[in-house]
Amino acid sequence: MTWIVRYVCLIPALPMLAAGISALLPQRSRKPAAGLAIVSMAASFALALCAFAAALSNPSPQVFNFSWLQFGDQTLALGWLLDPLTAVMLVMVTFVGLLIFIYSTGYMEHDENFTRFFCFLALFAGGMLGVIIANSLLLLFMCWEIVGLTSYLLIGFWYQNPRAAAAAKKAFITTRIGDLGFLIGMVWLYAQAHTLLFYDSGRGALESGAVSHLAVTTTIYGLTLSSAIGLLIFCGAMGKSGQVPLHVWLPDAMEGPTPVSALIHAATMVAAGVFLIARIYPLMSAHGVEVVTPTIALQVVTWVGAITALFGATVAVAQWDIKRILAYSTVSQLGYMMIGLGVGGPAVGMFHLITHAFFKALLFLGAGSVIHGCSGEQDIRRMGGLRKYMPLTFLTYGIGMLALSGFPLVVSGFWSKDAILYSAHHWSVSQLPFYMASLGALLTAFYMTRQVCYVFFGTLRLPGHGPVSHSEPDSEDTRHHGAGHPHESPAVMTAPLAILAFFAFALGFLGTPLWPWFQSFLNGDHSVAAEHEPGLVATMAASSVIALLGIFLGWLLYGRQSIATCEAPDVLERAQPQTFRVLHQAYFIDAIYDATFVRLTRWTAKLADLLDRFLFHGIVQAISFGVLGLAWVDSFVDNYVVNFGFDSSWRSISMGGRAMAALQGGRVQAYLRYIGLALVALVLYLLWGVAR
Amino acid sequence: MSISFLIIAVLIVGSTAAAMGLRNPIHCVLTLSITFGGIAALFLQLGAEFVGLTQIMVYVGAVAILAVFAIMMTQSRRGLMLGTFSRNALVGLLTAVAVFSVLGWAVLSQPVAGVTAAVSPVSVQQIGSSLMHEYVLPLELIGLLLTAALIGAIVIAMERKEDTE
Amino acid sequence: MTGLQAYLLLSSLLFAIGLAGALTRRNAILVLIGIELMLNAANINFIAFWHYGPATTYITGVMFAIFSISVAAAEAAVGLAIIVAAYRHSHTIDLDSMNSLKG
Amino acid sequence: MSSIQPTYSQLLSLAIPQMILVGTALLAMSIDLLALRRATLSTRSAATAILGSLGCAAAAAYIAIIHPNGNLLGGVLLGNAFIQLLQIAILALTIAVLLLAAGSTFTRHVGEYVLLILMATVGMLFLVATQDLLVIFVSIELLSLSLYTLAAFNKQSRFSWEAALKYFLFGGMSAAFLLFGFSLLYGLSNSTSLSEIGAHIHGLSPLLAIAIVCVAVGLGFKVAAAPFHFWAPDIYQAAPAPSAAFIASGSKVASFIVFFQLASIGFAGAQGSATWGHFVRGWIPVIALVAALSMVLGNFVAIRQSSVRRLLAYSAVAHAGYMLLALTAHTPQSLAALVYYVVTYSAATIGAFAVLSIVEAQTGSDRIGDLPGLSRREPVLSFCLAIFLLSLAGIPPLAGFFGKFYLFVAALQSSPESMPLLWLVILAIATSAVSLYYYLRVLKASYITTPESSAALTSGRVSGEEIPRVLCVLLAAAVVLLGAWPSLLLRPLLNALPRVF
Repeated sequence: MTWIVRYVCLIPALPMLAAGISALLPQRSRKPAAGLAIVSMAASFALALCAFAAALSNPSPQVFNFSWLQFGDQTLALGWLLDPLTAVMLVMVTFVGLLIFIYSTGYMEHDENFTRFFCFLALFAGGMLGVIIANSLLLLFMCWEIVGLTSYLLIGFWYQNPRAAAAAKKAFITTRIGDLGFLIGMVWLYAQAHTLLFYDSGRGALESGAVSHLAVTTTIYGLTLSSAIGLLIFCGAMGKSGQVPLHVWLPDAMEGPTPVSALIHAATMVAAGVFLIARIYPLMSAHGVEVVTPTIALQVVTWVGAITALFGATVAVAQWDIKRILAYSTVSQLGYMMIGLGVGGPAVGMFHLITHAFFKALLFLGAGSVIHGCSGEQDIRRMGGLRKYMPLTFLTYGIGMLALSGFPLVVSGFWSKDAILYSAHHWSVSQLPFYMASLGALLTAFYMTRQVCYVFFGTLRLPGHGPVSHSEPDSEDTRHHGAGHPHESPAVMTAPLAILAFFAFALGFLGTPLWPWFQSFLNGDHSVAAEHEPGLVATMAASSVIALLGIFLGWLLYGRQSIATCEAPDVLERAQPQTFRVLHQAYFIDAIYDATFVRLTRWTAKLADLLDRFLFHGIVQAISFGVLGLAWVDSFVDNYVVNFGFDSSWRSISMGGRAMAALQGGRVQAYLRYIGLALVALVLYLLWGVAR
Repeated sequence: MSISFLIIAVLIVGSTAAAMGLRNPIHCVLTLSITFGGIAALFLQLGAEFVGLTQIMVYVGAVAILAVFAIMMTQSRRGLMLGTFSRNALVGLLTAVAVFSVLGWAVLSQPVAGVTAAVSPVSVQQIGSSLMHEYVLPLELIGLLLTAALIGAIVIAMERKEDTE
Repeated sequence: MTGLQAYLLLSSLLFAIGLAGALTRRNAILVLIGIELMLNAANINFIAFWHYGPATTYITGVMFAIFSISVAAAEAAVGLAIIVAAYRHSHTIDLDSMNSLKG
Repeated sequence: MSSIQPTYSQLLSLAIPQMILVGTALLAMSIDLLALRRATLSTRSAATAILGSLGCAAAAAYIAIIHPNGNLLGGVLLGNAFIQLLQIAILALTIAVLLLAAGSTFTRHVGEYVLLILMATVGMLFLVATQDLLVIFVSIELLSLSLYTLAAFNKQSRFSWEAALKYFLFGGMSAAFLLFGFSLLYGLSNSTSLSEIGAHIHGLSPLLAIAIVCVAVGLGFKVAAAPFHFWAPDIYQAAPAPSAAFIASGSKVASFIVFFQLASIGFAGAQGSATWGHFVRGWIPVIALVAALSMVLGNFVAIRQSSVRRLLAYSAVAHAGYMLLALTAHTPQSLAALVYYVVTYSAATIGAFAVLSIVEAQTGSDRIGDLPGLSRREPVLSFCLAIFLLSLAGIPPLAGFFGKFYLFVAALQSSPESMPLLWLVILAIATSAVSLYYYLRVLKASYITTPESSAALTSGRVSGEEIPRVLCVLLAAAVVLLGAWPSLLLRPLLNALPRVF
């Protein structure tokens, strides 16, 4: 199966080819464009499966390098590689991508720029796959830029919406800030290691020779060279993966079409940063002369990840927009992946990446289905009770929500998050990231429950003829259904949901502590053996409790608030199921017990209610105030400090541009003056101290 | 430093200042001719007779005359007399003063004595033979340059009906 | 002050006066003349350096001056042509009023 | 200049390409004046431009086949593999400009127009082949005077005049500074040969400082580096498209090469250093400061432009800053990187101007706000424009990216231990990150935004634009090809280099 290594390059090439062809197609040829993109993606998926099989049989990195050009006395080589990391990512991206492509044919059905959309989407997929197979930091960077470019185009796809245009700009600029570090790190690495290949039969930048050289050389502040370069490259990863403080673009990016959010801003592109760190892990973890188990670079990764995880989770609590909740949750989950990389190595981080890709894509597509069904409504306050209208969406969304919350034992999210928490608990530097991650996990379960309660439970609060706040382009579609009830989405959209839901369940079993197949595959050893490590069960129990507690709290809080606002008959059932059930049974089953049991039950109910209202409610209220307060502060910081700082610095750049443009006032003699002044300034600079 | 140098220097500086400061452009060009003549005298004094003569022929004989023509052509139509100095002229003047201070400071602070050997005036024959030997390439280039400048100037200044509709 | 320094100082002054004229006059022709004066200042340098140089048999400085005079003449011709043609178009050679291109 | 007698045959063998060009120029003008009197304007311009490009091709073929080698009078005129390569590159760019001019109808003097372009090319060919101050000065003036005239060729446009006048005054003053600097260099070394000057300079003296700055002014003007760039936006905007493209391309190649030689050979004794925090006075920190200013100013002002041509002008200022980075490194590798960069940059710029000239012929405007609809109306053209702009922005895998990449690596490798230019490289990378934004604005306008009126969607073809169209496609192909296989240009460059240093 070694032939596949040579042809791995076809996997990104096929979607790119499809993009190229559909760029030349006229706008009206919708079916060919979509068909081309889907067929190319399916072919890539098939190839990715072959590659996966090849990686299974030979887990050591297999490379195909070729000398690309001679530069001075050095050769610059490019190439691609196949190792477990690549194989896993390839399968994930092609598979999720394929599903999202199919879903998009339904979602974008009415968009007039349908053809261009698929062109961009295919180009994006090609770039992303290129990032994955690259065996050279340079090639990776090239594809990375293509990914960034298409992301910009796709976020701003509905450019008529000024917020979308602004979001595209913001995403672009923010990620470029990160890429700046990346590029500097890359040039530095090249200047030091004289190669940008990752693996090159012993001579690559990630192999022992170069790494050990980089790890013993120290630069400023006692940082080893490998850590310094690693941290610079990590800047790029921070930008792409939305780590604090470069996360600002990610929530805004939700202005793009929902399939884009699912593909780019949930499953693949944002994961590219995590993937990059996993790829250069040998560099990040290289020991210097004195062995510090977690290197500085990995410590930074962990701390940034921990802050991001907690930050994203708290902000998500205070959001109303269904996609923004998911966006902040993505930020938070990316933080988890970084923690996983920092404390547990690539396997831990990547496992969460893979499981997250599936269930977050599921959630986004589910949200897209909801938005589609509600004619473009995105505010969860104006939804409610949708589970009746959209049962399939509800079911799959619920699975996604459980996976994200880390519902114990059955869903994939539990296992991957558990692995991170376990590793964090045993981190030798500090316990704090563990506690931050735990608190984040609690909040994750909490806000997801809240969201589901709002969207799917209760009564329909969708205003019948209310203004459509979001400028979905399918306005004709809106007019068709706007006045009526929400409707279930077509099969072309729900089928991908079901498939993703299946994987949101099933994937977890690839990486349980009892059978850590995924971890051993990624680490390259085939000893599929259960590891019985100390404290494993305790951590599992703790994370179960956390998840359950979060769900419980969410239910408790948001169930109650809805009672007050809605007069629908089934409110009670939703708000207080136990009480209701007791009442219901008493009322319904037997009138004989009426005099005794009903009275008793009523008293019980009243007591429970009182307890609830004054004691329990107080506690919950306190917690909720705490959480909401924290969320508000974070949100404030995000909106007025980070975002504002970003916006105002952009504005000041623009102002600086205007000020400098004012030099060009149109009068030639003013220009001539600048020559004279420049001469004086430069000569004075040169002569200061010389002419004595 | 000889007396003759001082006289020529004062003449040059005075006439240049007048050329750059007088209101009437025609007067400016006339005083400018004095400057060019003074510079030619300086060249003669330094032993570069041919350069001095060239200077007079080219600058006084051609450039100054051209400038006078240009001034007359550009001032007749509306009888408009331009304001002499541009806005922010003071800034320009200060810039020039700053440039001069820097240049002067540099000249005075570097001891460039030079060799005061016996000056052998350069002969026209010497120049002619150099032009045909060491300087044949620049000579060709100058020829091309003058051709290009001539054709360019003619094309630009040529007045045709269809050009200025 | 040596003899050479005196010449250099004179050329610097000429250069600065030419510059001052080019920076302050509104009439484009006089700005061009200021530039010509600056070129002349450089010529004084060439001749002075040649005169005080180690061997006057090498006539590099003289030749450079001759060539630069020719170049300056060509430049004046082109410049005056541009100015005259611009005047024909916009009926002004006032540099202060030529500011439609900016930003 | 030494007193060795030149052999005319040697001069002849080295200058034959230039002679071919002069002959072609005169032939083109006389044919235009005599034979084509009754032909239509577009026929005349196509015929003369094609004749001119044939002349350039002949000259390039001569260089490629004969490989004129030699050294006349210790550096007055040189011929070696590197110079041959540069001359071929300049001739290729000139051919591109001539083909762009083939479709133009802005002037009736097409023969003279072609003649002046070829004369300027002769100046460039001499400029890259000499290491003598006198020849450098006269060649620069030949180039400049031709360019002033070329910029003023559009007699219909008032803006064209204004821009040309400003360009001329600015250029004349820069030439005065340059000549003043040259006179001081001559005085310091009593020679006009760059190597002689380099041998006479030991350390920084006040007069040398002035000479260095004057040279920086004069050549900074030619390469449009800030703060000597003020002419560029006006010329780019208002000059006829072929003139502007010519000023932005071939002229830059020649000017950068001569700048590099002057600095690295002529000022070798007063290098200084631009290490952050440890500046040592010399020419390197001067160039570094100019480079830094150019990068910042060019990129930031470009953000605010609404005219694509002005945007290109400010981005040219920024690119000049990047290229000056190669000067501060002044190693053979950085020279190779500089040549690669400036040639690919020029190709992309000519291409962008070609697209713009066709668009302007159709819509009469080059404003970003008037671009929407281009991708539907002219899919091929807008695709070419995308390639040119993305190459300028440095998006892989186009030529512009590798130009930047080599340049930065070469700058860092000039002394790998201390990396004195790291700050400048970081600044370059940071500002080029900004640059992508304004290039994308143009692309977004042409690709994504839908036009206000449907009139922008109907193709309004103008006659005489077939040749520029072909040119666009060819240049786009070249940009892609040089990006995907940089060795095409880099290998011969690097093979030629050791003979220079």
